[in-house]
Amino acid sequence: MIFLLMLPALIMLVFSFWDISKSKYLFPITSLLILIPSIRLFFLPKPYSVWGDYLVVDKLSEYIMLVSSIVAICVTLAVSTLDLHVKISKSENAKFYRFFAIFWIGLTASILANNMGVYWIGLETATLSTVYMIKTNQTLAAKKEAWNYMIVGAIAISLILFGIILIYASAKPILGENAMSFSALLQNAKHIKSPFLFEIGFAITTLGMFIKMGFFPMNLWLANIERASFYPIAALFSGILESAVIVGFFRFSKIASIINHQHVFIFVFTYTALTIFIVSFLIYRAKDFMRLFSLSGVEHMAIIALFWASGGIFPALLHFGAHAFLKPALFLSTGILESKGKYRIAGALKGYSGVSGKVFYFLTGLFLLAIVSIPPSPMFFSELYGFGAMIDIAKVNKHLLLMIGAIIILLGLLSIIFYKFVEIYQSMKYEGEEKQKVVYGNEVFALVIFALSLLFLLTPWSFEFLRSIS
Amino acid sequence: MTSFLIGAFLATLISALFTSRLYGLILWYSLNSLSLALLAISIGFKIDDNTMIISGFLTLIVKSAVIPYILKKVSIKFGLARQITPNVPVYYSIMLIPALLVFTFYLAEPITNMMSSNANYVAISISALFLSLLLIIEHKNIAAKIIGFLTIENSLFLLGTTATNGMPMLVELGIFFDLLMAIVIINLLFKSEELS
Amino acid sequence: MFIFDKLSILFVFLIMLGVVPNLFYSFGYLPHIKRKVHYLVHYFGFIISMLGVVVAGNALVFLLFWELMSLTSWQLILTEIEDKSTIKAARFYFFMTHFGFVFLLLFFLIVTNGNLEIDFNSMKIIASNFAYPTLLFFFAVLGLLSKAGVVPMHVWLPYAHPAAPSPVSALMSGVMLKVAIYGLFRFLFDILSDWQLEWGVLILILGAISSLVGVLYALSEHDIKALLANHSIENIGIILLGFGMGMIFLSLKLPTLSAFAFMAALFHSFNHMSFKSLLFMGAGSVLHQTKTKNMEKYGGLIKAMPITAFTFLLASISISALPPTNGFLSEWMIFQSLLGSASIDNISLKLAIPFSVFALALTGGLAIACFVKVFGITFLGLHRSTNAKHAHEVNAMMKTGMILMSLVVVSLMLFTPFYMKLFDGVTGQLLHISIYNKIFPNIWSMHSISDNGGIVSPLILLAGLIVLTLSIYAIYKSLNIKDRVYHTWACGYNTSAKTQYSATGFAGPIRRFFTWLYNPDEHFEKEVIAGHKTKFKDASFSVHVRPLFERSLYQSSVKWTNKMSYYVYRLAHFEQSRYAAMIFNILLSVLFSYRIFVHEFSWATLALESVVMIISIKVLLIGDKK
Amino acid sequence: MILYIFSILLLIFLAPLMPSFMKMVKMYLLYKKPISIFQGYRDFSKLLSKEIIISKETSAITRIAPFLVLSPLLLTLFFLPPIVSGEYYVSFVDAFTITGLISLSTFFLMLLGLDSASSFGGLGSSREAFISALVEPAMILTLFSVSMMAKNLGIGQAGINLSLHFPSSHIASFIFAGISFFILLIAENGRIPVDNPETHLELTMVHEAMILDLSGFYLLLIESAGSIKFIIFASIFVSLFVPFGLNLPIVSAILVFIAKLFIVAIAVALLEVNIAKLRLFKVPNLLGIAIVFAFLSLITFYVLGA
Repeated sequence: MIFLLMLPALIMLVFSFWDISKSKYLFPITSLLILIPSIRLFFLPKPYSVWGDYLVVDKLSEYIMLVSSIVAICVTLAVSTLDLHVKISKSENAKFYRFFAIFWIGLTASILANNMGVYWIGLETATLSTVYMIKTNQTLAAKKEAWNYMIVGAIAISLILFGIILIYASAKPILGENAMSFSALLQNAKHIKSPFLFEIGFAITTLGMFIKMGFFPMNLWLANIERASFYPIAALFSGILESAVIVGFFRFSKIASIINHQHVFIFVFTYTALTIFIVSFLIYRAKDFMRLFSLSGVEHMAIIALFWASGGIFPALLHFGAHAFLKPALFLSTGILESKGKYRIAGALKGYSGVSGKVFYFLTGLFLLAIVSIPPSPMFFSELYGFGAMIDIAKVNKHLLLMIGAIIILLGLLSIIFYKFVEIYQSMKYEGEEKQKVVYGNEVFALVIFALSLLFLLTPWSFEFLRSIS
Repeated sequence: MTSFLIGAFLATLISALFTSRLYGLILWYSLNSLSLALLAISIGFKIDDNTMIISGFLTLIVKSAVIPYILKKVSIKFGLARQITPNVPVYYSIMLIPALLVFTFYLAEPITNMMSSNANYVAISISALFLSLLLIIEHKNIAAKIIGFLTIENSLFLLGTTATNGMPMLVELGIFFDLLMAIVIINLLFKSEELS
Repeated sequence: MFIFDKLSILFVFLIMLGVVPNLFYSFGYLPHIKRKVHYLVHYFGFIISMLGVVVAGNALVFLLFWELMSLTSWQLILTEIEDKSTIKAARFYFFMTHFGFVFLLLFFLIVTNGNLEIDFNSMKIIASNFAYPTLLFFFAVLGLLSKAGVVPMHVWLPYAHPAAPSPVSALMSGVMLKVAIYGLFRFLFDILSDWQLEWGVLILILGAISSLVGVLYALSEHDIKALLANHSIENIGIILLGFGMGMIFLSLKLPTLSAFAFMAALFHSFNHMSFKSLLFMGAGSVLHQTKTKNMEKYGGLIKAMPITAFTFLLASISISALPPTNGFLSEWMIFQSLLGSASIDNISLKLAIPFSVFALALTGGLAIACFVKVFGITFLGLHRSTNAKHAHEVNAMMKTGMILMSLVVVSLMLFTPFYMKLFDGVTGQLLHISIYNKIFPNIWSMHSISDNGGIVSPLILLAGLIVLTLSIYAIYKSLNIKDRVYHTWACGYNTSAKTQYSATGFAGPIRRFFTWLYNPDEHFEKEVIAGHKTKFKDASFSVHVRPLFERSLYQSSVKWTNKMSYYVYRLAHFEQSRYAAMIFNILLSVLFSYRIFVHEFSWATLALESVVMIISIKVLLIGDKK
Repeated sequence: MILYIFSILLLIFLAPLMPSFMKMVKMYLLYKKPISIFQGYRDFSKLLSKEIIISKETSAITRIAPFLVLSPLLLTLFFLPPIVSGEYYVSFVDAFTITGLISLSTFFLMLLGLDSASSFGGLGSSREAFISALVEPAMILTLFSVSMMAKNLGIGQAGINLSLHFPSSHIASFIFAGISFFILLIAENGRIPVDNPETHLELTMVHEAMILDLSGFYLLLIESAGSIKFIIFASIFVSLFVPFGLNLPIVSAILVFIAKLFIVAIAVALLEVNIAKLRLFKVPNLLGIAIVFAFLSLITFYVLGA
C-alpha cells in the first residue's frame, strides 16, 4: 500500500530529471495514478495500518486524502497549459513537477500520520518543497515572497514541533514512547498528569498551524505569496497544503477537547474571530483576484477551525471539502482570467465564446457564488450546520446572549465579505468591456471535475459518510 | 554537568543576540550546537539511552560543524554582508532578555506543581525559543535570519532532550533530514537568485 | 417535507392569483427582452420558489426555497441592464435579502436544535423551552420583515423593484412581499407560542411607521416604478397594522377580535397583491411605450392607451382605499380592529393605537394625493415628450394580463364574502375560532366584531353609485345638451405641455410641508432679463429628496466600513516586514493568556499581561520613531 | 320610509340654498345689497340651458368625472342621521364609509383638474390634494372619537344615541371633537380661511381652479356637488355635535333641524367676514389644529376618560 501511495510521486520525481518531449502530458497522466490508492483506501477496513503505527488510515484521513488527490489531479491538469497563459521555461516546468512529487510524499505522510512526529516531518517536507515552487515565477516579488515563506513557514513549523514535544513530554510519563501516537493520546488523554503542560503545548502547536494558515496576525502573508506565484501554485496552497495543516489541527484539538473543551473553544473562537475581523475588512479592500481569494481562504480556514472546535465535526469537514474544491477551482479560473490583462475585475468574465468558453463562464460564475455560501453550495450547508453547532454550544453556555451576540457579530463580518463578492461577481459579469479571451479544454475539464466533486459532496451518500466520521 | 551545559546553551544564545558580525554569529551558533550536543550525550550516558547518544553525536557533527561550515561557504560565495547590526536597540534587549526569562519561569510554574522535575527545562527551552525569535526579529540580514531559524531548531532539540529525555529515533532522524533539506533549499534559493 | 394546511393553500391561491395574469403579461412583454432563456428560466424558478416557500413543511425546505426566491429574483433584476444603477440595485437587493436570510437561519438553528428536517410542531416544543423567546421573535422579525421591506429595512425596495422588468416588478411587489407575510403567520403561530404583548405593539408601530414613510417617499418620487415600490412599503405597513392588532388581541386573550384583525391583514395582502400587480403592469406598459420611467416625460397617455389607463385607474382607486373598492374594505377592517381596542386597559396600547389610527388615516389621505398625481400626470393632460406623443396601446397579451388582473381586483370587491370565508378558514385553523357568521350575517353587509363597530355594505354601495351615476347620466342625456370642443380656457393663457403642472410641482405643497423629513436638495437656476428678478427667459428647477433612512443607516454604515477597512488595511500592510516580531508577540500573548486564564486568574496578572504586551509590541513591532 | 325620502329630498332642496344664504349673510354684514336666497337655483337653471364647451386636450375623464364627483355625495345623502325620531335611517353604512365616499368624489374632482392640461387645473388639484390629505386623518380621528362617545360607528345610530344620552361625562373630548369637525367642515367645503370660493385669483383659489375649464351641465354637476357636500357636513355636524330636538314632534323637529343648519351657515358666514384667507402654506396650521383637537379628543377619551 505504501508503495502504491508513493508510486506516482516517485515516477514524477524520476521523470523530472529527464527532458522528455512528451513530458508535458506525461505528468498529468501520472498524477491520475494518485487517485488509485486514494480510492483503494476506501474499501479497506478501518483503521488500516499502512506502515506500522506510524501511518494509519482512518475515515478522516481517507476523506482528506481523497479530496487532496482530486485537487492535485486537477491542478496538474491545469498546469499542462500553464505555458500558454504565462511565460514559463521548460526546465522550470520540470522543476515544478520535481518539487510537486516531494510535496506529495510529504503531504501523504502528514495526512495519514498517526504519529505526531511523522505528521510533522511530512508537513515540513511539504512546506519546504513549496518554497521552491513559488520561485518558478521569475519575478522579484516571487523571490522576495519565497524568502518570506521560507522564514515564516520555518518558524511556524518549528512552533508546531515545539508544541508537539511539549505534548509528548506531558504524556510520556503515562505512555512512554507511545506518547507520540495520536490514537494512544486520544485514548489516554484523560489520564495526563499535567494538563497545563499539554495545553501549553497545544497552544503553541495550534499557533504554529494558525500562522501557517495565515490567521491573525499574519493575514497578508499568504495573500502576498499567492499573488506572487503562478496560479496553480496558489491553487495547491489553498487546496492541499492547508488541508495537511488543518488535519493536524483536527487531531490535536480533538485530544485537547477531551482534556478541556471550554479552553479549546474559547482559544479558537477568540483567535478565529480576530482573524475574520481583520480578513473581512481586508477583503473589502482587495483589488485583485489572487489576494481576494487567498484572504477568503484564510477566512474559510478560520471558519472550519471554529466549526470543528465548536463540536461541529460534520460541518467542518463539509466546509473543508467544499473549500478544498472551490478555492483551487477559483484560483485556476481567475488565473486564466487574469492572464490577459491583470488585476482587471470589471468585465473579466466577458468575452468567452465556444463551448468550453461558455462552460468556463458558467462554472466560474457558479464557483464565485458558491464560495459565499449561496445555496445549494455545500458551503451553505456546512455553514448552516456549523453555526447550528455553535448555537448548540451557546445554549448550554451560561452566557447565551453573549454567545449569540458574538455569533451575530461574526455573521456581520461575513456579510462584509459577502457584499464584496457579490459586487465582484456582478462587476465581472455585467460591467466593463468585452474582449476576446481563450480558455483551453484541459482547464475546463479540471473545473468540471471540481464541479462534479462539489456535486458529489452534496449527495446524501457523502453526507452520511461525513456524519460517520467522529 | 547538565545545568552547566544548559547554562552554556543559554549564554551562547544570548551572546549571539548581541553580535554584530556574521562570522561571529555563525561561531556562536556552532558553540550553541556544541553545548547542546554535549548535553545530549551526557544525558544519554546518564540515563543510558543509545538513541540520545547517537543523536547527540549527530548534532555534534551536523549542527556544530557541517552547517556552520556550509553557511560560511555560502556567505562567502554569494558575498553576503558581514556587518550585521541588530535592529532592536541594545538597551531594549538588555531589558527584554531577563524579562523573558522571568516570564517563562512564571509560565512554567504550574508544571512544577504537577510534574516536579522537568519544569525548569521546559521554561528554559521556551525562553530559548523566544530568544531565537528575537534573533530573527533583530536582523534584516537573511543569513542572520537563517541562523535564528537554526537556533529555534536547537531550542527544540534542547526541549526534546531535557524535558522528555529524548524522542523516538524516527522522529529525531526525520528532524535531521528536514533540517538538511532546509539547508539545500536555502542553497537553491541563493543560487537561483544569483542566476537571475 | 411539505405542508398543505389552510394557511399554505390560501397563500398558494394568492400566488396563483398573482401569477396567472402575470404570465400573460410576461409573455406579451417577452419580445422586448434580449436574454429570453435567462429570463424565462428565472421567471419560472421564481414562481416555483415562492410556491415552495409557502408549502414548505420543514426548515430546510423553507430556507432552500426562500433562498431560491432571492436568487432568481436577483437574476431577474439583472435581466436588462440599462446602467450602473441596475447593477447597484441588484447588489443591494442581494445583500439585503441575505441579511434577512441570516436571521432566518439563526432563528431556525435555534428552534430546530440544528436538525433542520424536523417539522413545525417539534420546533414549537423546542422554541417554548428556549430561554429568550423575544430573541427568537426579533430574529424572525428581522429575517422576514427585511424581505417585506418594513422601515427601517426598506431602503433596498425602491431600488430593486423598479430595476426588474415590469412583470417581475409586479410579482416582486405584489406577490413576493406576501410570502414574507406568510412567514410571519407561520412562524408566529406554528413555532413561537406565548406571545408577549410588546411583540404586537412592536409590529403595530413598525406598521404605522412603514405606512407613513412609504407613502411620503412615494409622493416625492418621479420614477413611476419607484413610486409604486414605495407604495408597497406603505401597504406592507398597513398589513402589519392589522397583523399587530391581531397579535395584541391574541396576547390579551381576545380571540374573536384577533381573528378579525388577522383576517383584515390577510384581506389587505390579497388586495395589495391584486392592485399593486395591476399598477406595475400599467406602469410597465407605459414604460414600454415611452422608454422612460420618469413621470415628467409622460402625459396624455389615456388617449393612446385607454385599456392601460382605465385598469390603472381602477387600481389607483382601490389602492387609495376609496369605497366601494376592495382596498377600502380591507382598510376599513383594519380601522375597525383598531377601534376594537377601546376597552383595553393598557397604557402603552392606549398611546400606540391613536397614533396608528392617525398614521393609517394620514396614509390614506396622502395615498389619494399620490395616486391623483400618478394617474393625472401620466395619463391626463398633454404629452410631455415625443415618446409619449407616439405611444400606442400595448400588445394583446399584455392587455389580457392587465384585464385579468383587474378582474381579480373586481372579484375581490364583489366576492368579498367568499374571500372572507377563505380567510376565516385560515384564522379558524390558527385560532380555533370561526367568526365568518359574525362578519357576514348576510352577504350584503359586512359587520365589525368590536362592540361599537361599524358596518359596511360594499355591494349596496356599488349598486347605489352605479344607479345614481346612471340616473344623472340619463338626465343629462334626456336634456339633450349640445357640446363643443374648443381650446382650453385657462384664464386666457396659452396651454402647452410646458405650462402643465409637473409631478414635482404637484407634490410641491406636500414636499414643502414635510421638508423636515425629505430634507430636499433644491436647485433653481434662471436666466434673468436685464437684471429683473421676476423676468426671465429660461428657468430650471430640480429637487432631490435625500432619503433619511438610507443616509442615516446605510450610507453611514458603509462609510464606517470603509473607514474601518482603511485602518485594518494599514495595520495589515504594516505587518509585512515584521513577520517574526508579529509571531513573537502573538506567541507571548497566547502563552500569557493561557497561563492567566487557564491556570489562575487575577486582575492584577491580567493588567501585568497587558502592560507587558504593550511594551513588547511597542519595542519589537512599532520600534522607535525615526 | 316616507319621512326618510322626505328628509333626503329636503336636504337636496336645501343644498343650493345654503351657499346663497351664506353669501347673503356675508353681503349683509358687509353693508352690500344682499343677493336673493334663491340665487343658487337661478344659477343652476342658467347652467342647464347652456351648451357644454370642452377643452380639446381633455380625455374621457372630463366626460365621466363630473358624474362621479356628484354621485358619491348624492349617495352619502342617503346615509345621513335621521332628523326626526322614528325615521328610517341606514344602519348598514358607517362613518368611515362616508369619509371614503367624500374622498372618492374629491379624487375625481382632482383628476378633472389635471385633465384639461391647464396650469390652473394642476394648481388646484395639487392644493386640493394637499389639503384633503391633511383633512383625512383629522376626519377619521374625530369620527373615531365621536363614535366611541356615541357607542356606535354607524352615523345614523350615533346621532340617535347622542341625542338620547348626551355624553356629559365626556364633555371635554366631545367639545374637542366638535371643534375639529367644524374646522374640517370649513376646509372640506373650501370656505375662508382655507379657500375663497368667490375669487378667481391664482394665488388663492383651490376649488375654483380645478373647474375653470368646465361649463354648462358639467359645471352644474360640480357646483351642485359642492352644495351637497356642504349640506352633508352641516347636517352631520348638527346631528352629532348639536344633538337636540330629535325627539320633538315631527314638524317642529324638522324645523329645528333646518334652523340648526342655517345657524351653522351663519356661523360660517360670520367666520368668513371676520377672518382673512390663509396663505396656502399656513393652511396646515389650521388643519394641524383640527388634527390636534381630534387627537386630544381621542386621547382624553381614551386615557383620561373625560
